[in-house]
Amino acid sequence: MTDDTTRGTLIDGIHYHQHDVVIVGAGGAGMRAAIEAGPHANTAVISKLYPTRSHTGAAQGGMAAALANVEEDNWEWHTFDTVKGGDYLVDQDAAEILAKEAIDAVIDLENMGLPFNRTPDGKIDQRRFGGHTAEHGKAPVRRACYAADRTGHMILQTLYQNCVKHGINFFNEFYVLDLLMTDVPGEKKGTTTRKPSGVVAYELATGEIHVFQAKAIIFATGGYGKIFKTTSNAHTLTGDGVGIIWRKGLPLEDMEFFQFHPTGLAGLGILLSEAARGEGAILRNSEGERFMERYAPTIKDLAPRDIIARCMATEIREGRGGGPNKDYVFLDITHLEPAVIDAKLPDITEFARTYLGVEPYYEPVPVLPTAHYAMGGIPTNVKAEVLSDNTTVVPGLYAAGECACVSVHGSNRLGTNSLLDINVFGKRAGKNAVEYVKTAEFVPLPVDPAAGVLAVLAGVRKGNGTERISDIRRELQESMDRNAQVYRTEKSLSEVTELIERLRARYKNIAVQDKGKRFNTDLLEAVELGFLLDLAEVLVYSARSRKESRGGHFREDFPTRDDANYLVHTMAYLTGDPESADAGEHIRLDTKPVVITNYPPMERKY
Amino acid sequence: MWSWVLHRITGVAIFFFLLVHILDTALVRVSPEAYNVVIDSYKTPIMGLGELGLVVAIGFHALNGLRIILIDFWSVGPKYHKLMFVVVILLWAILLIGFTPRHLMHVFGG
Amino acid sequence: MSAPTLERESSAPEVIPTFTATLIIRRFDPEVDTEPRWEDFDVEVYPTDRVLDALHKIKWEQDGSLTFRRSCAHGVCGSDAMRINGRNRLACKTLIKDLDLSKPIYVEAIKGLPLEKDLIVNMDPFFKSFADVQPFLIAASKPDKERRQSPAERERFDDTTKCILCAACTSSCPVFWTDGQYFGPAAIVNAHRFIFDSRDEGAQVRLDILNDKEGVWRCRTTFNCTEACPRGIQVTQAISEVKQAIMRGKP
Amino acid sequence: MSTVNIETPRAPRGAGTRRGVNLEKWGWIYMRASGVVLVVLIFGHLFVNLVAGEGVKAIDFAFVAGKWADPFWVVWDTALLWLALIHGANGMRTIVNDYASNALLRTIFKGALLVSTVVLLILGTLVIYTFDPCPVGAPADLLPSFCEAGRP
Ligand SMILES: Cc1cc2nc3c(=O)[nH]c(=O)nc-3n(C[C@H](O)[C@H](O)[C@H](O)COP(=O)(O)OP(=O)(O)OC[C@H]3O[C@@H](n4cnc5c(N)ncnc54)[C@H](O)[C@@H]3O)c2cc1C
Ligand code: HEM
Ligand code: SF4
Ligand code: F3S
Ligand code: FES
Repeated sequence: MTDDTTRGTLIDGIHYHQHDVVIVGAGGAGMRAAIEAGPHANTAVISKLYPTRSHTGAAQGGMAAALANVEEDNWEWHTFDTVKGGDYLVDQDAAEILAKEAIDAVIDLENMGLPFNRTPDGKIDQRRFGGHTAEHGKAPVRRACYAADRTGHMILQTLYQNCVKHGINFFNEFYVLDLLMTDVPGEKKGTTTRKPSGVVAYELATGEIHVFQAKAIIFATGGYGKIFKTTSNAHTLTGDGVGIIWRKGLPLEDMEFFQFHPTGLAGLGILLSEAARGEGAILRNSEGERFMERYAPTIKDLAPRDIIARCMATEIREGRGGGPNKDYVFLDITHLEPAVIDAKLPDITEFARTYLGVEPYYEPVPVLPTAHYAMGGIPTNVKAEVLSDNTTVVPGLYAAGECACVSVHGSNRLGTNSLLDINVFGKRAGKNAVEYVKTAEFVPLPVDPAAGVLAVLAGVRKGNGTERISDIRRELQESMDRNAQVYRTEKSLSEVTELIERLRARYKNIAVQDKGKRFNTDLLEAVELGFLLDLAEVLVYSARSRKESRGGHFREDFPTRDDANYLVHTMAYLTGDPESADAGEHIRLDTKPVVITNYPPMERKY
Repeated sequence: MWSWVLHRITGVAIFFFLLVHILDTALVRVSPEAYNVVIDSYKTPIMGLGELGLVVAIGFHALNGLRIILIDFWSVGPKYHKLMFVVVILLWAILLIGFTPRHLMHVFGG
Repeated sequence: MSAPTLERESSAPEVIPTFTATLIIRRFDPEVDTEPRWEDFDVEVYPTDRVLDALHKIKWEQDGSLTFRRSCAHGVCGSDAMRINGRNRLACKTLIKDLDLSKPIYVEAIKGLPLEKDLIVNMDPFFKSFADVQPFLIAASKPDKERRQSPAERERFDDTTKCILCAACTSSCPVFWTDGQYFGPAAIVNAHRFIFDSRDEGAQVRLDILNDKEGVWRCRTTFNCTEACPRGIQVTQAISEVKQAIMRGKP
Repeated sequence: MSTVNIETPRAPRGAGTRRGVNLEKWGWIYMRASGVVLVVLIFGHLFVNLVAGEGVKAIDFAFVAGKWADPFWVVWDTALLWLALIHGANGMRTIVNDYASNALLRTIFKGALLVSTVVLLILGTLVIYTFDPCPVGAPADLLPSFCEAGRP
């Protein structure tokens, strides 16, 4: 039954495929894993987008690694910055691996062909980035390796190029909608364990269903920023992968932590990279004041994102916002030489020009915090193996990239650490999956493997209701922006919970206008909305239970960090029918200890 | 785009003229009479206009051909391709302004 | 420090006026139609809206069956190249106010690739051409650290590293329209990116591949590709440089 | 899977497009090299024939004969013939490649092109070199003036 074509074996209208390793997602993490796995095992990459459309390509600023090419630096400082940046919710063993393996990760990419910017003596150039410091916070350090302001683009292209080189087998525009788990006899007699046996995908072009049986499955499906309205994330980042895991009853970790990036283009959310501030850009309020001097006297505009985003929100709340409605602040690069801007920040200046009609050479650019990065996600250990509780590994199931939570980012990710994360843990996932399939057998598929997906699709497709998908989605997103963004309170959060309850009811009555089989994006938007509702609900539910402020999660009603009670990860489990109205009926929360090795929690000051 | 379309059309037109032109010139080997009969037809006003058309076509094709060559071999050629197109059109116009009256005089005049 | 330019209170008036734009979209449903057909839609848009926003409004509010690709919505993923008023552009980078509003906006799929549905074409032949030029670093040596490259050497191929494989160029090329076998500008751009990379040792292989009946010599310097490229890549120039390299026999 | 009939006038490039000697590069270079030379040749030709003196009115058998009596013009016109015809034919070949999608049709067109070009090249060359400015029995008034001298 093994085959390398995109058609597989057709049985009863369903295509069956068999591969040792199946990777879901062709972003940075997925393709990095594929490059590791492809040459050693029969590998398939399934992606809902053509690989080069993945949102890794939108990343701008850089990728951290203590290469010390331009300034003294070492991985230990990097570890510390990561831990501190994550407000001590970081698992320090993982952070150590991240920082240590960063160096090889960058060299690997360079060797694969990535055109990094160079120092005059031909080494990889490095720039400053928020939260990255020398000697445990003494001064900003140049640690971010970059390729102009399209580092992510270059990483995505380079990884894709190498996949082409290795002849990796891609299934493009295939939407994975289900993870198959089969009950098999356990180690002890009379017990059964559930093991992953494959995934089910919907082929966009034909509307047909494909079942992929696999020994090892790697989830690398990226983030879910589309639960918010103002976001730097792509329209396609609807968290399907995380949602699938959730619906299988596997836990999600630290979902309350979402990063809001300070400098999204006002009103649009399109990101202006922190690289701008790394190169010297300054945030100003309507009075022209460099307000970050007040909040973070040492590193000012290069403070971590959570802090800056909150300071910006405070400035606006206190009436020092710019514009007719006083609802944004300014990013000022007018003091930089146009030549420097052109050489180092060409793309982001173009965004300002194209979308706001602002000429960054002469005018400051209106900016506002924008939903950017999900710190939480599918819990894994440092081998990228997915966990079914605090410690138990799900054999053969891996996750890496933004959809996963190792947790190297804790409650707030440092800029440039995610491109690093996808490379380090993407590679680990690929390697470990190959190791695993060497000895593992295929787990038999469950009976009628496609039934679940077919039922969901049939349910949505027959949607002859009256509710528009876009209305429900918009109401969800607007409410999340209003109530679960930079500032949160019990009241605001419970407002979202209640709204989701109502939206779920309306979701049962949606209208899907496109009834066709081919390229039915109408149908898919409906399915994606289902995942958005689920994830928003977990996020808010987790956020309500964390009655403290830490990193990206700021509770106005509990404005301080509370290590005594909350220096733990949140683990959320789906325990009942996700459609049941009351979140409390189907979500159970638990905690997981934070791994602390060298850095005991301290106050986080910059 | 349009420069290319014109280049192509003029190229084809000239090519077909050339085919005919070789054939008619070959008549000099048949007999002077035959040649002169055919050549006389070139001197009628209608053919006169046709010749004008030919020069128009060759003029453009040649000038634009030079432009293409510059684009191909001159390092900043691709940058100035639009400007060069304008120049081609100008030179073309000058060429025609020079040629047309004289030719028409020959054709229609005494 | 004073920031005199901060008093730009004029931008974005409090109530942003909307206006009605008419989009005429070339629809094609493979399950029903034998030929594509044009369909009109009126949408309320803001001056800052992009064509992609208008398409979304149609899909989300009027006709859910309207089908197009998109992802990043800010011109970096290459999903939404389409023909807008006869020009290839990214819908997410084309502001409606920048179009001629006295006329309706015509939107159709890019040309030269098999039309699948509405604004979606089959991209597989395009990616096949890309893969055929061996678009990856070919270098035998395996250094333990980074390969060295001077900033000048890095700058040499900077322009062509910007490509997002959107196909706006290839699908605007009149040669490609009539001869789908032509590698097309995008593939050549991506070959250029490696041919002129000082670290690469496979330039000769790629030059040989492109020194083909369907290679660079097919290009008629029509510049459509350069005009279409949303990343501002000097595509024709890149092709020209590859021709020169083939003639020289080395990059 | 794809709807081949709609806007896909041609097949995508498959394997095996590379075969035989590849003259594309030389064809391309030739187009440019000959182009440059042709500018001179053609404008010279046009100037002498259409502009100088009486213009087109002056052309007749005698005019031609007069020109070809001078080896300079013989070489000129030979070069013009060869360069222009091959240039044009090669250009036409490109165009055929572009528009004739059907392989058979393409072969037919190219064959016709090749045949006509070769025939005309030979014909033209023969005409120029075997040209007899004073054919026997032709009315004297049609001949160039220098014919008289040679007559008994
Ligand atoms: C604008 C922006 C700028 C950024 N800048 C930086 C930076 O400078 N430095 C930094 O370190 N980080 C940055 N980040 C963060 C970083 O880019 C992302 O976190 C990272 O790229 C995520 O990579 P990924 O591989 O996990 O996911 P993605 O690249 O998002 O890929 C997800 C993949 O999963 C596939 N997929 C999703 N769902 C399904 C499904 N159901 N079935 C099949 N396939 C599916 C998609 O097709 C896609 O291929 C930035 C992020 C954004 C949005
Ligand atoms: C006067 C001097 C001439 C110059 C400078 C010139 C130049 C050129 C050049 C550079 C090209 C290549 C275009 C490309 O590759 O895109 C070309 C193409 C062509 N030329 Fe000429 N040419 C001249 C005369 C002629 C003549 C006399 C003929 C006819 C016999 C002719 C017919 C063609 C044809 C048919 C093409 C192909 C057009 C295409 O592919 O679109 N040219 N010419
Ligand atoms: S060269 Fe430009 S137009 Fe062509 S695919 Fe690349 S980005 Fe798109
Ligand atoms: S449009 Fe085509 S002809 Fe050449 S210049 Fe661009 S590839
Ligand atoms: S949606 Fe990504 S380029 Fe337009």
